[in-house]
Amino acid sequence: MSFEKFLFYLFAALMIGAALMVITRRNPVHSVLFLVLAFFNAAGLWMLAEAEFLAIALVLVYVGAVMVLFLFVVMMLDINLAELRAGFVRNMPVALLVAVVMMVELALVLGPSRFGLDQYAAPAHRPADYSNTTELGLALFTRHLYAFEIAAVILLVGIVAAISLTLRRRPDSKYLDPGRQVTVKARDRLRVVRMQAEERE
Amino acid sequence: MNKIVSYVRSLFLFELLKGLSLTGRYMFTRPFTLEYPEEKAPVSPRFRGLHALRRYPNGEERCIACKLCEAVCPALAITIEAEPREDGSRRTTRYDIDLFKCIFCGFCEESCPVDSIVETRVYEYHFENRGEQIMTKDKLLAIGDKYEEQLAADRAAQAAVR
Amino acid sequence: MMDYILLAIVLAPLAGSVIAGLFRNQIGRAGAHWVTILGVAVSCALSLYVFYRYAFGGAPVYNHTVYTWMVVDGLRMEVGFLIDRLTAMMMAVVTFVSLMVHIYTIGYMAHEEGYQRFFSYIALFTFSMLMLVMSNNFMQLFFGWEAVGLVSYLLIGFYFKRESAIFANLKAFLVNRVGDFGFVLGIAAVAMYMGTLDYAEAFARAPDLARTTISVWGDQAWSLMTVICILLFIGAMGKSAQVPLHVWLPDSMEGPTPISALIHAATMVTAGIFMVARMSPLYELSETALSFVMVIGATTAFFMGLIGIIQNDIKRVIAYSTLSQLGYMVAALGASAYAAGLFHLMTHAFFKALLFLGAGSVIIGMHHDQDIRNMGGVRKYMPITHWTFLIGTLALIGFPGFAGFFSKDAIIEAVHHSQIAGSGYAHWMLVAGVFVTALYSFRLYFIVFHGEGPRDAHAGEHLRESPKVVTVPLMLLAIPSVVIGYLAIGPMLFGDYFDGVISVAAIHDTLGEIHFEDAFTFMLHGLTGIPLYLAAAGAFVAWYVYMRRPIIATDLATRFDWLYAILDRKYGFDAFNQWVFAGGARLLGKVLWQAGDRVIIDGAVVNGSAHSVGWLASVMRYLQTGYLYHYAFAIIIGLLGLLSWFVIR
Amino acid sequence: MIALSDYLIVAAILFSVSVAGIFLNRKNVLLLLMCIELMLLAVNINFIAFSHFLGDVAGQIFVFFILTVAAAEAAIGLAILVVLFRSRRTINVADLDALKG
Amino acid sequence: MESVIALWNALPLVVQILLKIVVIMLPLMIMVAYYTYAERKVIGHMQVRMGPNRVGFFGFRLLGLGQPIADAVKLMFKEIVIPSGANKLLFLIAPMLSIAPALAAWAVFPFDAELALTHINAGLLYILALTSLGVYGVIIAGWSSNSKYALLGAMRSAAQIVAYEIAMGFALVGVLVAAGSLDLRQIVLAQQGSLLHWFWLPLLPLFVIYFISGVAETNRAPFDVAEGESEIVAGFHVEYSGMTFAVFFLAEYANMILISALSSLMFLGGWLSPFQGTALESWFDWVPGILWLLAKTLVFMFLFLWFRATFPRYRYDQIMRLGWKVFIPITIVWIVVVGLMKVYHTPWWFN
Repeated sequence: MSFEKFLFYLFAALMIGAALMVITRRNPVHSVLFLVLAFFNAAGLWMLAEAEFLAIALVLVYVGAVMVLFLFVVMMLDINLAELRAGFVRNMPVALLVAVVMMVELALVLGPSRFGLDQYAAPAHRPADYSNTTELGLALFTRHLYAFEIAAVILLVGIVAAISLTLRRRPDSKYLDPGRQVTVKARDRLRVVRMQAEERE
Repeated sequence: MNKIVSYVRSLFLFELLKGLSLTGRYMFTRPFTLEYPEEKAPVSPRFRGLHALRRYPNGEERCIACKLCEAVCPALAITIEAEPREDGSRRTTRYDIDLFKCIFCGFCEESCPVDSIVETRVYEYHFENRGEQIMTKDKLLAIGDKYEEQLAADRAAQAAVR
Repeated sequence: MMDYILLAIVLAPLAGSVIAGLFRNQIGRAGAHWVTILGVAVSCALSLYVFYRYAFGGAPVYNHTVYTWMVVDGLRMEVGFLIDRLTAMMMAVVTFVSLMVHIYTIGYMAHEEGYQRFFSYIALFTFSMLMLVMSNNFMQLFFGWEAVGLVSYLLIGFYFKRESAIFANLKAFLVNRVGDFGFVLGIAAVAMYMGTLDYAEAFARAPDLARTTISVWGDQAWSLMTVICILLFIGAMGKSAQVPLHVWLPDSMEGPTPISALIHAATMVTAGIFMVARMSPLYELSETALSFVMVIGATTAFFMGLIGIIQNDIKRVIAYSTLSQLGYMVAALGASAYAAGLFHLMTHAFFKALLFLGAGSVIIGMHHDQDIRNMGGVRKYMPITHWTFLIGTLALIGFPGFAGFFSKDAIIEAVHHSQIAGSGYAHWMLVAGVFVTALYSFRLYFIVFHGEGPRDAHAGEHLRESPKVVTVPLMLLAIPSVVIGYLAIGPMLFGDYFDGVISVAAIHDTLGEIHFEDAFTFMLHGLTGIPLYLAAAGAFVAWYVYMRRPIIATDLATRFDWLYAILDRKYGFDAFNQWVFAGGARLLGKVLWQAGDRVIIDGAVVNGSAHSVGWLASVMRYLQTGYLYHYAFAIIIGLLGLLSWFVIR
Repeated sequence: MIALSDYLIVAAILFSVSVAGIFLNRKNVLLLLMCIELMLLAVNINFIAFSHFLGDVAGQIFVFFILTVAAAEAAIGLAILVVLFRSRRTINVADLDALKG
Repeated sequence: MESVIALWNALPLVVQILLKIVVIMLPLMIMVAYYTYAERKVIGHMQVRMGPNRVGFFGFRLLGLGQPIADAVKLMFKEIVIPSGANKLLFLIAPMLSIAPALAAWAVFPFDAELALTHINAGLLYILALTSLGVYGVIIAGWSSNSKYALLGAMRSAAQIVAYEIAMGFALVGVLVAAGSLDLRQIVLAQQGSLLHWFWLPLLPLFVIYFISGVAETNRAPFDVAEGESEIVAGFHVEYSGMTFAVFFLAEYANMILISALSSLMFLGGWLSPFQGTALESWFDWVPGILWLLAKTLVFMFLFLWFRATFPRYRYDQIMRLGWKVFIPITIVWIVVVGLMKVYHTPWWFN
């Protein structure tokens, strides 16, 4: 077993294990953290498949941002865990059955007989000066430019949607604007009125 | 126009730079620090430090157990018990000040008709065991004896304004 | 240089219109009339300059395309200008009358709502009319044609809160649609058989097609030229209000008076005349079409004049007079005396505008009461209006020396010389029309300006001369009404003014047969003709019947009540249209509504599909639990199925 | 050497696990979202593996876009979740049956 | 010398790697320790005090240089209190999660043209990914403490870090556009020429924003609402004590050093001599590049302290406003500007 193969199995096993933990943990915070672990291992797998940029991007985007968001929401919401767990045991047999059947079928379809090494030989290792980032960038900004721009628009829409969904206007909140307080001048507020002196009665 | 100017100002962080230059300047001024155990700041004659009970020059304790200090103490730190002595004069049998309660306001000193309870200039004291913070009559008298000279001098010096 | 001048002529009114229309609240009332008048004045000045260059400077014909809108299968749709003497004359007339009307409107509309809107419309009208007369292709002609129709529609319905105005503008619109339908078909025929929309090219190809026949329906062979010309003339009938498409014009008097003057007397209605004259190379190829034109024109000229005699609305009298005069022009066209038609068009433009504006002036004085029975003796209160109106009336009836005399006499002479079918009928109709014209004109003149004071004494107190902005245009228009005929008859009718513009086949050259030395002798010759005496008789009868013995009028009306009824119902055109077309359309609509809409569309298509969807949904509803995970499970089960199929396969 | 089928089967297992997760935690929207993320991850692994073995960078491009869209999806999903929780004080899927016909 | 190299080569790989790590970590830890000391000293002087000056070595006071050592010893021997109801495992892992990225980032950091632990060609991306992980330590610490204050602090901190990470990332995008590479070494080499060739000039807004975002990322004053002593006591690490607290402390300072070092690397030419391209260049040939790097880093580190001494704390909504509405738009605009400069080969930087 080569070192590479060892790494592959290590990452794969950890990832699957983490995924199992994700779906079985009682506490959603643990689930999220295991999900993070799964993503890390997936990134490792991608490294093995020589997709360095995406591996790092996965960590950057998913672990660094999306999962933080998840964690944030999980922590913020006061969730009734017991209620959500109801039916966990009852659903177990069905879930197991479906999962196992699906796994077996997928394994049959995707197994070594169709996608083994003799069908698809492992590609040679890239030379050291090969830059995955460069190649990805070249493909992204030339052939897939429109798709790239659409993705950008989708992200923008995502931002707008997320903000508009959660934005709450609080008309009752009162606050001062120190900037305006500082810039105000006496003549803006004070008006000197010259008045005729009154006679004494 | 005013808005634009202030916007440009904020964009170039003028205010922040001003603040930075101020702290930067002060960094190179001489520190005012007194290196305390070695150097000490002068203490006012009116300083309200550790308490003491004074005696008359003939050795008789001044306190007559009038309990004015106990009454006036806002922190309820003073506890006084009194009985007539054999010679018939009223004297305290117990005079405790709980220094954890005391707020060093000086009201006791003000209220005392005989200048018995006073606050000294002493501010360096410490306790090592539970219960030590209760200044008993004996301890207070001992302190008074120890600093009587200075106490008397301070009182004399301040006599005109008291 | 010429490009810019022409563009400026067209665009200056448009700019004024746009500014006055879109920024009416910003520029205010005064701003609106200043900007539009400025636009039209620029246009008028430049038009006069162009006219000068063409009429006296002998400038060459200008025919250029300014802008190509699109090219479809070789058919070019362009915006271009064709400027020759005909166009130059039309431009001058249109812009001059328009300018007069603009100025007049300041006074007439002074206290009306929608002041800015009105100015915007009339400036837009000027633009449209200029586009129409200046075009060098059928496409642009059609644009201008429809644009003036639109403005006419808008202006007739200017008082859109008045129900009768709404009806009138709808009527005008619908009747014009009928005409325009023919017109479009004519243009389509031109495009189809000549393959071009450009005048010059079309005219050049026309002689080759003179013998071509087509079968419109059945096996009957129709001369292509006849079909095209008649179709185009149907358009002209709509726009120039010839029988039987004339019904909209009297009703169009619902619009403000300046509009009646501008559009329904002087300019727009002459579009048909102009168009036929412009198309003279085509019409000359079809004698049938010419006959048709002449008969229609002569019929209109006489019978519409008759109706004018019994009308009591001051504007309607003039409107019927307009119809009648348009009939004269059309008859002239039919007699191939295009120049005479155009000459009458020009003179008529001036004196009819004058009459309308004079009527408007009276209406202002009468506080917008238009019934002549309430008027009378206005002469004393409104001297300027009276004198100018009298000039207009004399010009209209053809008093020797006045503009109308020359043009109308020339037409009658030309028709008299014409040899084509129907010319005899036409000649008598026109001659009789002279008498009728004088009768209704002087009836109007006498009733309004002479006799007892206003029936409502109260009105008399306030009756006074109109302001300067009203009277000045009147005076300005009165001048050409007097002199233009004398000045222009020589060059226009018998000179070379229209050489190269209007083509007349030698056998049709009716004008050429008229003996003409100079205008004065022509006038002296006119003194010996029947028409003059008929006119004088008409005027006398009018004086006698309506001034001297008013009882005769009512007596005649009761004695010949059947005739009166016929005239009062305008020969039943309206009733006929109402009953046949409107009723038929309503019936058709009802049938379609009941059978097509309610049963088929509503019942079967809309409700039917809705019901079937509802039924389907009531079945499908059981699949729709609303629980997210049920859908997810469905997806997963589906995926499993798909996978199983893959595995088993 | 690692075969393509190895990657694919790992992804398949991951996918099955996430499907099981959907069944197990069908009441918890949060976990459903996480399971969807896992599914997408499995899909992405497939893409990367194919891209690697076929020597075509397009697979990675696709992963790139999936990441983008999934990030947007997660953000919007969580936003909806938060709004939901704000109004209903629960994230139980069984309570969310407004779609019911 | 040869014998040393031979000895080195004779060592097993694992030992070699460990030694390398030690060589990097040890000075770093010492720097962190003395950074805390420097902070107290500098702020003291700015407030016209003296700062720590007692603890010395062997009876000599030595300006209080022994202070950090004493602090460390004290913290090491203090009890680690685990609050009741806390999630014990996460509670203990959190500080490590916090410090690990700060240290791991140094793995790809080039100290000189050839001097780096590893050299990967997507170094910038790696560093971005690692710095984005720092938030986990904070957020898990806050949650696992089972304390309201801690949770509030963690929430604030997480939102703040995520927000500023975007601006920071955009600033770095500007850098990589300018340098045309993700490789940290290439980024420095792209700045070769002179003081004016460094990226701080063409990327001035990005430079400022990067550094300010760095300050916010590390939760330092004036962006230290996550600690917010006045409102939430000490934020996410209220419940921490002893060594666990020390690790958070270390992480914060290590992060500050990292940000400073990265700023100098990406905007001030890293190890390049400031006299490059001037007449003085040859005079300073003998100075090793790492010293220049150190000097630049120290400048930034000093700035951190200076800021803390000068600025009052931002209000939370102001922080968010600054991050989302000011920094991100400015960075986006400037990226476009940089792109244009790059496309049109603006001298002197991009020709």
